[in-house]
Amino acid sequence: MDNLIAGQAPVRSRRGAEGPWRTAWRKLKVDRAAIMAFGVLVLITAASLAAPLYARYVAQTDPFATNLNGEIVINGETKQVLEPSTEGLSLGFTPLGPTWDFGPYMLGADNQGRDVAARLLYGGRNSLLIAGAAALICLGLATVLGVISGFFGGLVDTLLSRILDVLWAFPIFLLAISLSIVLISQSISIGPIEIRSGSLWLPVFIIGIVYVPYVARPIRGHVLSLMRAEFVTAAIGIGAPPWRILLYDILPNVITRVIVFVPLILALNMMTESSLSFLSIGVQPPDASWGTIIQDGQGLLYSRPIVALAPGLAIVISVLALNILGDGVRDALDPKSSIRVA
Amino acid sequence: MLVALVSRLGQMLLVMFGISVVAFLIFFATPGADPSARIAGRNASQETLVQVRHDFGLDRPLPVQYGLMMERLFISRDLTSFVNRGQKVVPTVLEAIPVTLSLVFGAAVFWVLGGLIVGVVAGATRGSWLDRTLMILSLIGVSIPVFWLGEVANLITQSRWHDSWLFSWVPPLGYIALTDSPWGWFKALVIPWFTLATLYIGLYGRVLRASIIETMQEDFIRTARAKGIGERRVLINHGLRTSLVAFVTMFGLDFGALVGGGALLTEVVFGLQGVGKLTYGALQTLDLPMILATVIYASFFVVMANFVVDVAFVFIDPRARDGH
Amino acid sequence: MRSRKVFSAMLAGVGLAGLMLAASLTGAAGQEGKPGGTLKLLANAAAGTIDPHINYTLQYFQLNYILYDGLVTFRKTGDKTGFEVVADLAESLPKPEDGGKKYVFKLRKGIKFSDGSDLTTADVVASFQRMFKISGPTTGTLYNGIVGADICLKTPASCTLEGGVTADEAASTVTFNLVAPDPDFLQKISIPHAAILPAGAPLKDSGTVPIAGTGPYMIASYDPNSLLKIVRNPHFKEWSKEAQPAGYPDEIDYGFGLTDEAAVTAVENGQADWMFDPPPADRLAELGTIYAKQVSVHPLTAMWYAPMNTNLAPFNDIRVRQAVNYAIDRSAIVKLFGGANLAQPSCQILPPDFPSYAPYCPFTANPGAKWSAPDLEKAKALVAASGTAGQEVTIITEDTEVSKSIGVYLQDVLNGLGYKTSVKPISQNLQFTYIQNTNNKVQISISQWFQDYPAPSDFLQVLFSCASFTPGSDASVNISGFCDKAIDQKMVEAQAAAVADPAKGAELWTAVDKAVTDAAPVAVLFTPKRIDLISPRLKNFVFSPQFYWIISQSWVE
Amino acid sequence: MSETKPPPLVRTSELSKHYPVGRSPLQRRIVHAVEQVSLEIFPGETLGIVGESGCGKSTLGRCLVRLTDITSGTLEFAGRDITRASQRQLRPVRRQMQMVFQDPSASLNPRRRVGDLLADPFRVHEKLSRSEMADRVEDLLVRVELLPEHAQRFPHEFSGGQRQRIGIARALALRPQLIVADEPVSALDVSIQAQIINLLADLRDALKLTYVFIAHDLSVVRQFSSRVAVMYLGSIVETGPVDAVFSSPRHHYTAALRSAVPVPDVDNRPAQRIVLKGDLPSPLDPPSGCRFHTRCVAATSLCRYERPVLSFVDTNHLVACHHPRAG
Repeated sequence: MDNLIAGQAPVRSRRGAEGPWRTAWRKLKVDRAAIMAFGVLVLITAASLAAPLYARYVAQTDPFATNLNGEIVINGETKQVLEPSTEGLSLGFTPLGPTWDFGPYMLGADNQGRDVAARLLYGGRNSLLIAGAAALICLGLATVLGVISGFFGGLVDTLLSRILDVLWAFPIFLLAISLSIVLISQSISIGPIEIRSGSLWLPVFIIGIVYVPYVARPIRGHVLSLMRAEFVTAAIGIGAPPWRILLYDILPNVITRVIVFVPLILALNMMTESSLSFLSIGVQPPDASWGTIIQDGQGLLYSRPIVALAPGLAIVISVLALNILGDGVRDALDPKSSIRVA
Repeated sequence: MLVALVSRLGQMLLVMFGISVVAFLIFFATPGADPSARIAGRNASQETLVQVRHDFGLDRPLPVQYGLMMERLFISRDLTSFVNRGQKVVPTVLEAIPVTLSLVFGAAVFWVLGGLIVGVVAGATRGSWLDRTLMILSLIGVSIPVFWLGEVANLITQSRWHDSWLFSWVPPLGYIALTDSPWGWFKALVIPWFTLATLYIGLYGRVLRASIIETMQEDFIRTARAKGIGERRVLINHGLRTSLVAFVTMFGLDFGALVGGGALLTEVVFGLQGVGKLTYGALQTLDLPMILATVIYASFFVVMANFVVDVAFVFIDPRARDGH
Repeated sequence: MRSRKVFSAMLAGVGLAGLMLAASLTGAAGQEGKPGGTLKLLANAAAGTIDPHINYTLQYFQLNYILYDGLVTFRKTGDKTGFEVVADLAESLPKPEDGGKKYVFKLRKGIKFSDGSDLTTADVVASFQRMFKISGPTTGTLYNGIVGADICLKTPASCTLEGGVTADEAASTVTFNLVAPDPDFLQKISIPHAAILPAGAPLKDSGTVPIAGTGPYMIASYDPNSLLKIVRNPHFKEWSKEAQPAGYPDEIDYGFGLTDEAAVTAVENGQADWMFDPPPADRLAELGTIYAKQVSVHPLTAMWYAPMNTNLAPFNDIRVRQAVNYAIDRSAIVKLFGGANLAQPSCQILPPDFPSYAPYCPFTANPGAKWSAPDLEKAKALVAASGTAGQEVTIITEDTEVSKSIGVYLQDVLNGLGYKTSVKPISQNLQFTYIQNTNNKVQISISQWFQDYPAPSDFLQVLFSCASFTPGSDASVNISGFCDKAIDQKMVEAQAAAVADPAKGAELWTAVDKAVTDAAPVAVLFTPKRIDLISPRLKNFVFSPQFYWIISQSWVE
Repeated sequence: MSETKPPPLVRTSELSKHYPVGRSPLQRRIVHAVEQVSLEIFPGETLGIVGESGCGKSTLGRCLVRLTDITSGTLEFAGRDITRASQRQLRPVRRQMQMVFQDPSASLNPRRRVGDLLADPFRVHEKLSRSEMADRVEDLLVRVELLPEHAQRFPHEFSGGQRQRIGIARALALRPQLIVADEPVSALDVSIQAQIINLLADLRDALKLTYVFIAHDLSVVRQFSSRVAVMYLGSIVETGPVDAVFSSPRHHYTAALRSAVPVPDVDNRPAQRIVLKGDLPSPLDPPSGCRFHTRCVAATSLCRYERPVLSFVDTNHLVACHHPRAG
């Protein structure tokens, strides 16, 4: 009798049967587009991490030091990194153009005579770091707020929801610009964490905050629906205290949705980082991120467009890969979440 | 119903109040934001500085300043800029609205048409190479930073190939009023339209495709098919119509946000004197009255769009109407 | 003054060897233009109020000179005589009386404001009262020498300037009494802040509402968000060609909102005639070659410099400040500004060809008259002696291309000297007031100073006297907080001497220039030049050292 | 008879449950899910609750174990008033009353292993060592005829019937006195239903359980319950011993309900099927007077204005009707 009933389920009898996580991973593994996108991201990350090696052995320059009087030998010809205009009124300097050879100044120089290719790699580090750290802050805050709001409901929910409304309706760039003006000239301390003005944490903090409502709202909705789920009622039924329900019934189910958000928020963060840099808020010089290199390149758009085009393309490729990966993760983990990409 | 409506409106006002207070406080928390010295002029004497500060009411307590500013913004409507002294912010914002509306309306036409075509074609040919190509293109569209796209468009059409036959028609950057020259208006805006729409074509195409595919698997579609209705008519009459709910909701929110100044980057890149550009300029100069006006204006549209979508939802979505 | 938005006029005639690089754009001599047409000007942004008594920007000073007149003005010519003061609304230049404390102006007859009313002596008195009543920006610094000005500054609303400015309507004269002799008085009342407006002009900042003037043009409409439209003044009749000549264009449209890049493109493509803002660096090469015929370059009496806070470590040690001066490669910085043809390295306070200017450069490889190369060894030795290496330094720059890149370069220099340096760009609209306020604890920054009036005191006394340092105030133009009692005393002596014996005064000022330069409260970087890009159809581009381009004297074909 | 009865385990009096529905405040309305229900449930008995779907029987079930807040009226469990008790105060009571849910796939957290799900009651209520806990879980699995190694699996790896066994095991874990089973078999295949019913019956006998058995399937109720309550639009219209109610229904609704049951019946029952007119009215806007008057064959104007109260028509048999059917 026992076996008869048990036999109805075609299950391997090994211990530690396949959990939902592993199922999702199995689904993701066969999604070729997602795996390719993941590969691209790994490559980009690896290349960015290798930036010091590149700067040292290939570019052979310090990508953070100005090199206004530098010279370089290309095809036996000595050239100035900043080429003075000698014709006509001889106004202005044009940075060295791309050589397209694997070596120093592969992508040319910027207006300070620095190696664009090396800066691009270093910039990737910061862009990825900012996007990643901001995603952590954003998802962490959003999860906490969304879960608290949905779980406790009532006055707490109303209050938090209104705060999120304000944050949401507050124009994102205004929010970013306002915060950065405050933060750029003053350091700010939140508990034990002190964000020094001009630090990398500034853009992280700003970008981390602006998308909180974007994530917190669906999470809150999800928690609300979970709170009505029968397994939560069942947990209340056995007398489980709220913290247990939160920890074992709500959070594990919210986490999948949070994870679905990860690539999307990363993509969004990268775009936002570049937009903020376009508005001169972001990594402070001489440090670089893709956004700030675009901004530097903007001043060279007409003479050396590569300086702005290259980091722009890097952003497009990374964000594209993240979005494809995001699709894959969503399909594998939470197909019903119907989260809007980007 | 009426009570709910009123309470909803009250919440909207509350949110807008919150936003204006936050903007106001941020301004005063910003070191160097005190406009007195900038208003007084370089190398002004300390007496002049004090006088100017007094004239602008900057020496009064913050709540009083806030109250006065709101009073001048909404009741007497004569609030003037800190930077361009004498420039009344309310008419300035009102004058910028047609520019933003022109930009957003045109882009919306592009993106609704584009989104519909991409979504329907991809949804109908699910799994084919056409579907896959369209989805990759959409994702690329979604992945391009709008300001960068605008810069590249400018580089190509204003500089590199401006003299070629392809782009010689492109007018200088800036806005040309529809009333001045409809053709000039179109020429000045067509590139910004396309730039702004790129992201949304990708976005809407993808959402629509997913929604169509989901709807096409539902029972009533199967019933319609069983009745022998042609696949194309099933798609258009049933699949698309149901999917449009999500589409319309998204459209309302995006449109509201963009009209509220969300197209800031596009306006800046293309030199269009819309609300976004106004906001941008005000932020660059820390022009508090203008910041407050644009922020409240923007939040109004965002909150309003939310509200309209909620109400519209009741009418569009049959499920919501039944109130189960 | 700073270049961008705020600048004030260059008041005096100094022999400026106009380094005209461009083919002479000043129009073939003798060729007469035809009146008519519309000039299209472009600027990034509007420059604020159009009240001539309040606006303090180069952008609108340039316009106000053709919209309004003072009792006297600068000659409107394109050569160095453009620095000379000539009679404008007054019949002639008055002779100073009472040892330089009294001036009597006789008003010309038959001049009308653009609103049709006649100019009277009452308008003159009212105009001077008005600038105090509306707290004009320079009332406390340029016009505080008029008798009664002190009371007016304290209680502006009831300002009468009693005993200071008095009219005799029958004789059509206005008499000015000064507290003390002021050799620069005529120049000071030549700028638009002393423009004569109708007595009925509103006693508040008129903002965007035009006030009637006496010049050949008047403002038809003003929307700071898009357009400033200027048309002919129907009541204008030329009374003095050198003071206020009639203009050529029928209309001047000043458009706002395009970025620098877009503006350059628009002028290149002939879609606009001129842009106010300096063209961005990456367009200079193309301007200097393809569009060379549309470009003119003129030296300015100005400086780019790096103020160092003499009250904060490490720059409270003179050796550190000198070390920075020694270490800076000024030719490298000149590259960032557009090259040797757009800027000239400098290490002293006074700009070349300025009164009292004597070439002097102690901070170079071979100290002498000219800067040649940085002296890094000396710089490092000085830092070592000060024992400050390893300290943290923050450079505050504007968020503009040039300022930011100079900041980054300076960061490298300071790092090379052993400091831990960071750069912080701040919105250009805030940076100038931000770096002035001691509360913000700014150690070193990048700034610019354009001459206000053509006397050495405008650089030396304004920027480095104890009086112009006010701790905790946004208006404390002595950014370095430099206060040396001995040098202060020398400045007072020089100013006093100038009244009686200009040559003696000039000599004393030269000594002050050297003394301040040696004390190194700032690192002077270079003397900039102005670059103007105009459309091919614009003719007769007259560049006055005082007004820059005299807009009314150009015509379009 | 009645004076020798033990005190009731559960007693409700005028218990009502109303809740708002609607996704936005613009369309919010009140549902009258349970309306003034007075009940007594005695130890050892199995009370079946029947009614059409949407009649409020599930809500009533949840009210009985306080899984939802009660709008008005009172609820006593084992003599203790728990109408307004907080979840914290309820925790000791929860040991005594448990619920088995309708949809086992919804009531088992998909992210947790079965062993954890079954250990939860012990973790909450008892301090046990790991091995003790494992033993208890194993006991439970065996008791519901599953295998001990199933503890390592996730709910989605089981069939519907197995999942419901897990649900039952969880309900049994703390050895409760009362189990409210909310349509425990309606989500299952017919072939499995019998197995689960049998399991529940076996457990009742072995553990001396008191059941509240909610179902819309009369035959199951009849087979399993000792007493039955019939609900219509949130109210109990008839209650009494199973045989009495089903063989001679006094309420017109019960009669209609019974006549619709397609299962063969050994008892004598009317040959013709009673077809109710109209649809079930919305609980958002229940009819006045007797809730059933809009569909009742015997309705008079009295029914429209005055609400009938439950009153005895026989020993232990109560009916709420102005014009009860003949017994």
